[in-house]
Amino acid sequence: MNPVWLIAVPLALAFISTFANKISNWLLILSAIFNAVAGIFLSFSSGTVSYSIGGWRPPFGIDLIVTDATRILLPVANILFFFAVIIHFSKKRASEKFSVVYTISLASLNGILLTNDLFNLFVFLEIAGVAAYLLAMTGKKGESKVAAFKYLLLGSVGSLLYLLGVAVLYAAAGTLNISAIATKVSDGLLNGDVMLVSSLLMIAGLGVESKLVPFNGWVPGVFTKSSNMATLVLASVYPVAMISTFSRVILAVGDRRALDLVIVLGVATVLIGEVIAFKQRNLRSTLAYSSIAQSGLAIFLVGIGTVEALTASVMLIINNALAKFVLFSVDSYTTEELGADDLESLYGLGRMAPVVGLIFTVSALSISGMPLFFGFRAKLLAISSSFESLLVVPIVILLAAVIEITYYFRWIFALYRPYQGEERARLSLPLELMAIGVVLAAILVFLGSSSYETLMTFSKAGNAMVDAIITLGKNLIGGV
Amino acid sequence: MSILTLLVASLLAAPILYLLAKFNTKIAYGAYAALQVFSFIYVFFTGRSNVSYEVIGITERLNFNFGITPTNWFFASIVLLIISMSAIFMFPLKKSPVKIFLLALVSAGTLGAVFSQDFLTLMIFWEISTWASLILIIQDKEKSPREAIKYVTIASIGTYSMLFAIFYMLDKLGSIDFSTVATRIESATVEVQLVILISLGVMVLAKMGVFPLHIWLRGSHSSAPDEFSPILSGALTKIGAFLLFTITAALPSFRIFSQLPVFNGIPMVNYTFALLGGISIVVGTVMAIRMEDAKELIAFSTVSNSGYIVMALSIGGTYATAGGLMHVLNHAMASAAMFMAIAAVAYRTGTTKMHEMGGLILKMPVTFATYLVAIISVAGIPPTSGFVSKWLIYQQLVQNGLPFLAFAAFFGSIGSFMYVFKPLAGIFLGQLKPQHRNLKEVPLVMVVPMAILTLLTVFWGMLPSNAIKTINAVTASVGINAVEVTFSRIVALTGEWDSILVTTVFAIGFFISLFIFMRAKKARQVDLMDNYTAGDFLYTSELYHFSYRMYRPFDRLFEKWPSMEDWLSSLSDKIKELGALLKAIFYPANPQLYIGLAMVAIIGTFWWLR
Amino acid sequence: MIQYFSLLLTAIGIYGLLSQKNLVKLIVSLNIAEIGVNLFIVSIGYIEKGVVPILSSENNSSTLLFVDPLPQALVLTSIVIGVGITALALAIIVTISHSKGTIDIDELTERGGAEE
Amino acid sequence: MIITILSAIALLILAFAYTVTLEGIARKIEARIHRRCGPPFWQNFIDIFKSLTKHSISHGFIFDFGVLMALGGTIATVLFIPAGNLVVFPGLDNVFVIIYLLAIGLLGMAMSAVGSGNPNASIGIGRALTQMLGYELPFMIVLLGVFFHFRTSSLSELAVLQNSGGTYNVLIMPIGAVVGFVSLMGMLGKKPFDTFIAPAEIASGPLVEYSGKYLGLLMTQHAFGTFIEIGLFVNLFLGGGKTIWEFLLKFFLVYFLAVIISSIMPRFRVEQAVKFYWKWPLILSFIQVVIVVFIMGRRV
Repeated sequence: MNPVWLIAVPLALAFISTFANKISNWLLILSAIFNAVAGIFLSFSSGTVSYSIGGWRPPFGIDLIVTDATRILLPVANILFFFAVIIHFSKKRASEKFSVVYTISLASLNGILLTNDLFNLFVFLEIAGVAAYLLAMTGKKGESKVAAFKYLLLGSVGSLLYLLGVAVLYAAAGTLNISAIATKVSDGLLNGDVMLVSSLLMIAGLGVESKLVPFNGWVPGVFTKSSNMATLVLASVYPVAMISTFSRVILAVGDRRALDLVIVLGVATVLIGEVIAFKQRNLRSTLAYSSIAQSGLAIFLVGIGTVEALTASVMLIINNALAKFVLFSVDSYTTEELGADDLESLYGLGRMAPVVGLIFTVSALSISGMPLFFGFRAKLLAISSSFESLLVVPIVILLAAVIEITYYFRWIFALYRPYQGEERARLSLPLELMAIGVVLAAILVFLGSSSYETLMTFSKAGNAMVDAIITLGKNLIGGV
Repeated sequence: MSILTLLVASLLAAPILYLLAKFNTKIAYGAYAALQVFSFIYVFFTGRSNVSYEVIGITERLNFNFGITPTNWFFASIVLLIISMSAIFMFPLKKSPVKIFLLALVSAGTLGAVFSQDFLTLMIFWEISTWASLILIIQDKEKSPREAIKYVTIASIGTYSMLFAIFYMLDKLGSIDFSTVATRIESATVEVQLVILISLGVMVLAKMGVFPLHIWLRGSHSSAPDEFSPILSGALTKIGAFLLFTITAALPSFRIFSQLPVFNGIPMVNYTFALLGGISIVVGTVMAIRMEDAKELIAFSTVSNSGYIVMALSIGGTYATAGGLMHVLNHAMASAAMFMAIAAVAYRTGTTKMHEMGGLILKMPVTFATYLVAIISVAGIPPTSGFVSKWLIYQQLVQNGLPFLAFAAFFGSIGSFMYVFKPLAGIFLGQLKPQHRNLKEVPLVMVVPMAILTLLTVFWGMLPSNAIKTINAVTASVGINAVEVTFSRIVALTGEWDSILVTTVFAIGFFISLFIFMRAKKARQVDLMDNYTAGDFLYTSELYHFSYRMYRPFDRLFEKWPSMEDWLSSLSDKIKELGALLKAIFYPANPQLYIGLAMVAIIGTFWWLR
Repeated sequence: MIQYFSLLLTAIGIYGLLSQKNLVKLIVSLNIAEIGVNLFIVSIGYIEKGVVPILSSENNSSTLLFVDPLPQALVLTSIVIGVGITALALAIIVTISHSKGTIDIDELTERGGAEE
Repeated sequence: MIITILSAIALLILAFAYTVTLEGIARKIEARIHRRCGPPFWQNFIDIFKSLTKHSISHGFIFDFGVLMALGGTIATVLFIPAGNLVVFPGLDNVFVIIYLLAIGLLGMAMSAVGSGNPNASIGIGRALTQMLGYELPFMIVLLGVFFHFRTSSLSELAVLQNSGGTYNVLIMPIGAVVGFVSLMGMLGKKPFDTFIAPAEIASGPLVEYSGKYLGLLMTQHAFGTFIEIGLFVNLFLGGGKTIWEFLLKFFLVYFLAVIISSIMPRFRVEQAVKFYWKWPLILSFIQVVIVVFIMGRRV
């Protein structure tokens, strides 16, 4: 199957739904289902395949690339999106106002994951950005508008920088195809300083969406002020696309020197994110800063650049996506049911609603990297590969992990502590949230306790991250 | 059947028991107890003789290695004994499906940890039991989350330190097997050796509750559910001893550090650990004396006794190693028994504050006897097993001539009289509170495990040679000389200890006094109201029971001492302040500030990288 | 030469982003920066004395000295996107001004306070 | 076997008779220092036997059991004290055993006293245990030096080694001996370290509820306890004795010195006592043991 349908179908449906507002909800669901199924379908095969668009062979035309990494990330992103849509529509007050936006964001996220062209990537980033700004506006209060505006401002500056970087690189390499540029880079055909400038600009540009310090000022505002559904998508599906693309681009066309910068910024992101998250007394802002830290964790591994590191990176991205999906949906559930999500109002929630407690605990433990859960396997690999770098890196990462575990356990304890206040009714969980939460938690446990062979898929993905694009590029040049 | 089967069975038992408990808690708890007792019996009787290894892969370079060596068997038997006894003990207490789920996980994790043959396996299973125990701790008591969060932090400091050590080993030595590391570490450079042993040591300190990482013990042990405290103190801290034994004895820490400065035959690193052990003996003792809650008191006594174990195993040598291992056994039994006794009391009275009770001795005689024997063992008074271990440790201290460590050891030993006596006096002796007039002894299921632990303590006190022989087998497997024993005697550097003889002599002395006592006129029984009061009249006898702040003069000596317990919370405040600062820098409200920051970052890094 | 000017324009735009307080002016600054970048991209493809890269009757020499057409295509796209973003931004500004009653960034962030 | 039993009986009788006599003499000496006449020296025998025949009251099981445990433990401990050439268990009389066996007696005493339910007794026990943490520490540290030097902790062997070496420990380790003596004063509960008895303040502390046979048994226990403590000191620092008589003479001298000092002393508060012990005696004991371990080394 040509993966272009993953982009084309939602895009077309979105186009239709701008005219047929009444059925836009159904179109959104349709596209989500289609993409989820197609994503799964895509993951059945393996190996690196390039699909040219419009009959123009790469490196002259745009092409989509499907690697072993895409084969994992794409289904994860699409399925999570599908779940988010289900949760969205199970609510009574689901409006069709933003359905188009969600459909477009789906198309653009798939585009970001698939494209092998720097400028095409820019376009998809912008589309995803526009969708994200609109999603960020969906909060009830005026603050969400301000937050969205800030996001827009920073996002536009970021994409501007990225565009500048692309232009510089194009001037030097004469092509926009990532594989082709990567081949030239590895052959040492490009001037080092030009490479450095373009890499810096791209790191900054992509760093905005990948939540890299200091380009991530928008995150806390958007994640805390936006609507529940929008946050769910922005915090779990977006990072899958954004962070993996960051690593894909920087690894392929980045300067070696810039990788040091990626390590520094990544580690700084982890530390800053965890330290600030430690301070928060509100579940959603804790999760927001934890998301920042998690992306830092996934990104600094890119700077290390070994297969092991990239495997860990992919695992961390997926772990974060799955677990954050559950955590944010539990958070939105509590804000809806209890009216607040600060520490005190969550006291005893795990006893009132055992399933909520269970899925929250599993996800939190997985994020904080406790054994038996997927996060532990990821962190294990991450730490072991961080030894490739300076010794201070694993130490800082471990220190940050201590902080992380402490604050996650604070929440788990809040959930399970004996509640002495006035009697609260036993809360019932919506069926779809329960089902999705249990499924995701089960996946986290399964992946955490499964054997080495199961995790080979991730190792293949890490391998693909490192050399699929460049191999493709070599073939392309050979083909030309 | 193998260890692996047992392990998988006990891991699977967790969800099964949970579902079973949803249906009927009693059956689930019964099944849990049966499983634990079975695994204890299985391990104890089959594991002794046959050495075996099992391996399953987890990632490319890493495997789960399990095995039964004398060391594994020794620690596994102790830990499983405590867990199985507690499993029986907890039957009448408050049950819930979540608890049984977590308890089963704790037991499974512990089982995996004590049979591990490499550091990663040890750590993973240890962590499983740790996080399960964390959630278990907060099940019952209102104050527990605040306390358990300390445990989280300290435990994760230890864990990540160990994780660091594991990958550092993998990086530098290429292996994390106990045996392979032991051979390869000798040829590594001193820095590598230091990093590995110190970061593993941090894990030991954290999990055993040794200074300066002891601060979690008071809160967690005291606020844990009453039936879980014995496991927490008696079993989980002992895995720390297992790791310590591995890194000090199985890895040849004495040989590899012999080029570093050596004090009295002990390399600097080991000496430092021993010193930390010594400090925690002193700190634990002083703090235990000052506590008013029985469980907090025992928690600090755990700090003190962990200090003994750390000190003994770090100074090494024939006697201290044997003494340290013996102390692991003793303290596991004694602290479990003490916690059980307190749990039994709390089960009947609903409190663990010592001054809210009194005079329970006649109401709960078996509990009293359990507590009495346990404290005698903790204080190291013959004829209980506690004496033997302390005696052996002293032998080593004398042999190496270590006055400062000896000071700590003596301090803990004599100080233990003070703190163990406080609950004895406060809870069991003195006047009975009126609300406790109708108390009964706890049910038989609770009595039996307490009695078993008590009898074992006395048995190994009377016949320490039995335990020492086993320990000799353990130490022989890591190449340490055996302690010379005969049926009733232990021969050490500065003398002999004949347990049978001493017990006989004590019995004779007792019977002489009994004879005189019986010959003299029979005494008139009066109740505790009938006291010398210097002329006062007693209206309410329970107010006449002196137990609150029993050691007030001693308290006054230490009142002005800085509290070590606050360092973590002040550190957490510091982190929060840092968080506020970082937030102000990186996440200001005004977007222009972070756009500016981004620009500065780009320009700055360009200048740095080019 | 034109490249320096275009980068200068970008710098001016970014200066505007950092210094202006009015949301609309911020968007204007953003547009200036964007124009700078677009100019830069176009200038990449420009070649001294180059010709239009279209084969026609009067331009049928096989010289390779033609202007790179790709940047122009890119800029076209980029301008469209820029317009879209600007429109969205202005729409957001309208809603902000409705709900908050001000479009001064300082007042907005003061009232909104620091993020949680 | 027979010889062991006989010598055990002999030792018990000797310890009882000699210590009770000395206690009587001590009362006399003290009285003379205080310019009183004082009771006859056999007064303590009279006290013990008379109280054993009197009626008494009991406060319950633990009250009785504790007394028996106290006396039993102390009797057992006495048998491990070598008195000159009267050694019941040669080789087994090591000091750690003696100190911990003595603790059985102390624990019994403490349980029984607190079991009486009188707060004065509890206060006394609390003070006694606190003070014990004071005096035992410097004493044990000094002992560490002694054992390190002689490579044995057997009392009889230590005595033999000192005699064969020609000098007593009091000369080899004078600082340690002084510390040991100060600790001994605390062990004996002589002034200024008698705060846990403090008759006028807490009505004799632990002993407040005892009467009749209980008091008699505890007086016996106290006599044995005194014998053990002074016997320890004599054997450790004064070379025990080649014969019983030499031992008894040294015993008398030590006891006499302790009595004289105590009779002119006021009383410490318990925390003062602890502070005192943790200041000079502890520092001195560390100095002594450092000298022994790092300068003198082991005995060749």
